[in-house]
Amino acid sequence: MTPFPIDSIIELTYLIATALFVMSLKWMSSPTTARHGVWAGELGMLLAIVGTLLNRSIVDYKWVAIALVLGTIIGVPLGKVQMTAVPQRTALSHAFGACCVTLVGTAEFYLRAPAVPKFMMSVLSMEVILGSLTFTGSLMAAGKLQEILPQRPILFKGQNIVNLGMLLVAIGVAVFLVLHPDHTYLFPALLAIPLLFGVMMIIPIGGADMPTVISLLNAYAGLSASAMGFVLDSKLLIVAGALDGASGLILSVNMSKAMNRSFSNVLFGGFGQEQTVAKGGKETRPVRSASPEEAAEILAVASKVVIVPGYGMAVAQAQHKVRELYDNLTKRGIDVKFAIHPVAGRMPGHMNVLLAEADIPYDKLLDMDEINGEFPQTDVALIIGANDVTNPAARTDTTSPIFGMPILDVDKAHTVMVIKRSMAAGFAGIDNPLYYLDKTLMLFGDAKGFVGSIVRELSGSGNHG
Amino acid sequence: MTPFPIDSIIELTYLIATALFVMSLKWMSSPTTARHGVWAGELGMLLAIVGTLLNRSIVDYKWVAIALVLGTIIGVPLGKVQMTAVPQRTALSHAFGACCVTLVGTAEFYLRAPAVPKFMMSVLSMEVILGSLTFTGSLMAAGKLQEILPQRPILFKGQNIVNLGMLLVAIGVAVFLVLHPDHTYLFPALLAIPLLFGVMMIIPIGGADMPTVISLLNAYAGLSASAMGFVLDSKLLIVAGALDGASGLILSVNMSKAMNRSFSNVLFGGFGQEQTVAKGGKETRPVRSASPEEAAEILAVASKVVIVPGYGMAVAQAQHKVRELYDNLTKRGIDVKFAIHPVAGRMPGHMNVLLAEADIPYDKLLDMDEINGEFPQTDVALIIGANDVTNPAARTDTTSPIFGMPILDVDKAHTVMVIKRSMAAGFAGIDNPLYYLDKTLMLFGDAKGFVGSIVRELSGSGNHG
Amino acid sequence: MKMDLITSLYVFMLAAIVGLEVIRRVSPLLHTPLMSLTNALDAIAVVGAILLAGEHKTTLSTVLGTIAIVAATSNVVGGFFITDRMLKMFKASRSPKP
Amino acid sequence: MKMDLITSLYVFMLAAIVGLEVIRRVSPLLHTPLMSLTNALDAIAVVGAILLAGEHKTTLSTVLGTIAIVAATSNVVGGFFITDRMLKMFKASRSPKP
Ligand SMILES: NC(=O)c1ccc[n+]([C@@H]2O[C@H](COP(=O)([O-])OP(=O)(O)OC[C@H]3O[C@@H](n4cnc5c(N)ncnc54)[C@H](OP(=O)(O)O)[C@@H]3O)[C@@H](O)[C@H]2O)c1
Ligand SMILES: NC(=O)c1ccc[n+]([C@@H]2O[C@H](COP(=O)([O-])OP(=O)(O)OC[C@H]3O[C@@H](n4cnc5c(N)ncnc54)[C@H](OP(=O)(O)O)[C@@H]3O)[C@@H](O)[C@H]2O)c1
Repeated sequence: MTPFPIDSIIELTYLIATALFVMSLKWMSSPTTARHGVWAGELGMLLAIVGTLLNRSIVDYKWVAIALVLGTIIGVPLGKVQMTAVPQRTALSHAFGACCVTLVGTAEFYLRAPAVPKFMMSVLSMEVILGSLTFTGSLMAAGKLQEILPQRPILFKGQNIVNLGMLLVAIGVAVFLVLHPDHTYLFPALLAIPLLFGVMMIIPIGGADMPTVISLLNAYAGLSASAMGFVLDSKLLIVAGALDGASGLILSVNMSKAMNRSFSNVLFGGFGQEQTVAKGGKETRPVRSASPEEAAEILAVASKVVIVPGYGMAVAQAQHKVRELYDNLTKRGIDVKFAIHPVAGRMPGHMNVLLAEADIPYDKLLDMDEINGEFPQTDVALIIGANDVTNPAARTDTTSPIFGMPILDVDKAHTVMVIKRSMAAGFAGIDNPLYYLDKTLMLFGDAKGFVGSIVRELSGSGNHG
Repeated sequence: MTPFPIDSIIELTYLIATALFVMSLKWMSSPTTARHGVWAGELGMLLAIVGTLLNRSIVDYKWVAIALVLGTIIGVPLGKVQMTAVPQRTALSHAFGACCVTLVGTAEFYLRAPAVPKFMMSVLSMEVILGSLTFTGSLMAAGKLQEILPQRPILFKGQNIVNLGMLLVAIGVAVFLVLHPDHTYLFPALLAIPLLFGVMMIIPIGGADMPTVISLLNAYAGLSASAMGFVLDSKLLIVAGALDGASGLILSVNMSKAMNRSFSNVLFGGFGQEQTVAKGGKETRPVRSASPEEAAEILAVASKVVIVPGYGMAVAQAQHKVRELYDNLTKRGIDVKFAIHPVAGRMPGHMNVLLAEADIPYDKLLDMDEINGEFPQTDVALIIGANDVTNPAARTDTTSPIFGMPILDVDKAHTVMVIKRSMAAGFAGIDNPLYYLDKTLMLFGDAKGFVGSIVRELSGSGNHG
Repeated sequence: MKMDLITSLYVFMLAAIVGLEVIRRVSPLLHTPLMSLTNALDAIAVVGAILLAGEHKTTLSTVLGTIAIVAATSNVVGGFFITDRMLKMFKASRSPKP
Repeated sequence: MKMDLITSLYVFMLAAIVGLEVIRRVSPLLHTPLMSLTNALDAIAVVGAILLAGEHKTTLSTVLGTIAIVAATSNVVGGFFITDRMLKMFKASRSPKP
């Protein structure tokens, strides 16, 4: 009866951690259980790290300890960023993850070189290639989202050929190294080329497309982590990487579907640029606009209101004012719901997070599919800083760049009110026929300010009445 | 550049087979793709078998070939059985599967004995214990369903203690063998005891409970196959076993839920017996009964009819007559749907298969949850050989043994017609208040015969009109 | 051995999760064919039996292996056969109405 | 090595299927937290980095390992932290109406 050896204990912690990670994602399926998900994830992570620290092959804890402390110190502020900064934070953490994977891969190569078995070398190359291009790519994405770098896509002739070429060269080198691992001097190329490729890959992509790109990079990051798992023969790592990859893939597919655009269009389309070029002769048709007073009166007499938030609400940080509006209207017994388009804002679930931050109960936030049926019975559809996701052209105008993109059928409501600062176009850079309907009232102004004055009016009239 | 070694090719076939097996089950999610599922499964199986035959450690193909041929010869008739015989066929094939697993396990033990590593010995014992009890258990189940063995449960005092005792002894022996594998003479006990247990386990269970039992045995069979996978270190086998186990588990849970009974109640309740003892003083309240003519007239003037098939339809083989009725009514422009209770009949999906066999389109077969809302708008609910699944007592009468079991709300229909041979009770052995409602008409007779005469009437009157 | 155990556990755990996730979504329409299909898939145990009978290590192992092959093969053939027969029977209306 | 490759492939394949099945069912409400959560989980790569830095085989490996730990740890801490912060914000109505 030998006692249970330490190695099997470690292996067991990894197994349990794997199970916890899967549970963690299962619990994310509903907001009621989601927090258990986080706890499960944390517990699994803790188990795995402690288990690793027990490993007898660790001879020196000094650097490990220092690094763990340092990482924590950097991590805390990254966990405290504003909700509006979440996209760039996500991009940044992809960069960190990829960085970790690439460095480990590099070290592993030089520890094993020159006698690296074929299979080992192939996963190693995959690990470092994916890792390093994800690293620079994510940094670029973060930069564009933080608006340190120019938002608009930079295009030059033959760009795609050049990029493709680089990628092929990198793969070629990898193949050569698999066959002749003794040519270790070639290895740095497996880092350098993808690092450059990562930059070139992002340059031609518009700032507003970054979310889709981030999700793709998320998938890459996951794959590289899995590859690392193959190298270190760590099943836990393989599973975690696969899960991460799957989520990145699903999110990017969702987004392109909801935008009715193909990956290639996102990656090579240079879409964001169109923002500048206005489609055809600028519209000059008249629109009806209204003041906060009028808007307030219309809302006050409504019995069912649907609020459609968009990127503008995020930019204006208007969610708290919107919450006041919601409270005021519900107090009057008006049924208020929120219509959330899958790609409203600039990242998946953007609107949900902002509105949740403003304490609006999540059962009032309805998916496009859930709410679209309700617009015909809706008295007022109040659009706050949304544009493309309400553009009827997507349904009718086959020539429109967003034709076929599923939209919120706000035009079916009795009255439509649109809060935005101007007649300017949205992300897709196209005009919105909705604004010229007779039932539509344009409420020009900053989302936060305008909603604020509506609320003031309402509470005012509330006192009179 | 060594050529790709044969072993890795074999391993690859196994990997692909695993993927195909998973796909196969994914495709079962809808009838439109289900057949692809079968093909994927077949392809996977073929790949795996061919891969195995390539294995260089096979020195003699004679017996393998003979066995494969023999197996096929036995398999074909097993694939041709009547739809009504499917339950016992399923039970029988569990027995075969378990037999295979047990024999291989036994052989593996004697090949390795006496020097069997602890872990190996523990999975081995699990394999043979589960395998052998599933073997006899399934045989018993098949016997009861085929009515070779007495249907009703045989109960004697202290039965459960005896059974439990046997199981514990078997486990005890297993543990001992794990610690002292050199006592090989004990191994036969790991076969004998569970074989006996399998018989004892089924004796106290009523024939009609067999489906639930079969699903449980299905789960066991899967688990033992997985254990075998552990022994032979075959991932493919582990996966296949796990999938099989999962399906068995899910089906048995579904069934007990739909019957509102716990496993323990199914396994130790001796439920089926109540069939004989009539609940309380036999009902003598009057019921309204009607002739095929009257029934036909009522149906002819209806605009929405819901047919509720049950075990009786299966026994009477009435599905083809029912199909004629369906055709006749739909031709008259009457909207005819079928209400399928999850446990109508004697196995999961029993009714669906029979009605599909009679060429009734599956989009007319509605789940309990889908159809229950429609009964209030239904003119005629025609119940054909169903009883318990329509028993309103399950909703109201807390003393009823089936209280809490979800049922079809036929009593909400304007008129209810019940085709059965007598006032006799159904599987649960209890009286059905439904039959005494004023809106209810009893149509006494054999399902096949009665439906047949209704159809004759209808086509007759069809000619007159 | 130990390592084998662990990796096998990973495979078993993940496969079980996949099974539960996937099979929970099988249409109740198809629960009978589902039973016979999983049954046929489970008979993949035949590969183990084939090796046993083919390696011909001892008479016992060969005999047991041979019987095992027969049992499993009959499941494979019968299982797939009847499943396909059942599924062939499921047809949608020519013009499916809601 | 070969065997490792194969078993690793099994694990990867099954894990990918689990991922696709499970994550497809994550409520769209939670797609932002989902991103940061998977991100934190992915940082499990830290275990590899810890071994690398701890085993102290060469100066290079130790240095790279140490940096790697820092990068990964910051993801772990930051990722879980912000995910939980976001999820805390999601509240149902006191009296949820249909
Ligand atoms: N969610 C994602 O994951 C994602 C990812 C990539 C791309 N996208 C794209 O982003 C777009 C999202 O659609 P959307 O309707 O939410 O946004 P949008 O179409 O970009 O329109 C936003 C509107 O808000 C207005 N606005 C900006 N700042 C404002 C402020 N401070 N106050 C009031 N209004 C303001 C702008 O009009 P004014 O300038 O006149 O004020 C603009 O028309 C879609 O085209 C989608 O494809 C989304
Ligand atoms: N589906 C499953 O997986 C499963 C598994 C285990 C148990 N069960 C149980 O089986 C029962 C199924 O409910 P059910 O309503 O379908 O069946 P049931 O409650 O058993 O009733 C069947 C009825 O059909 C009538 N019948 C029998 N032979 C007939 C014939 N030749 N012609 C016309 N009628 C005939 C019988 O009445 P007469 O004798 O008066 O004709 C009997 O009352 C449930 O209690 C369920 O819990 C189901």
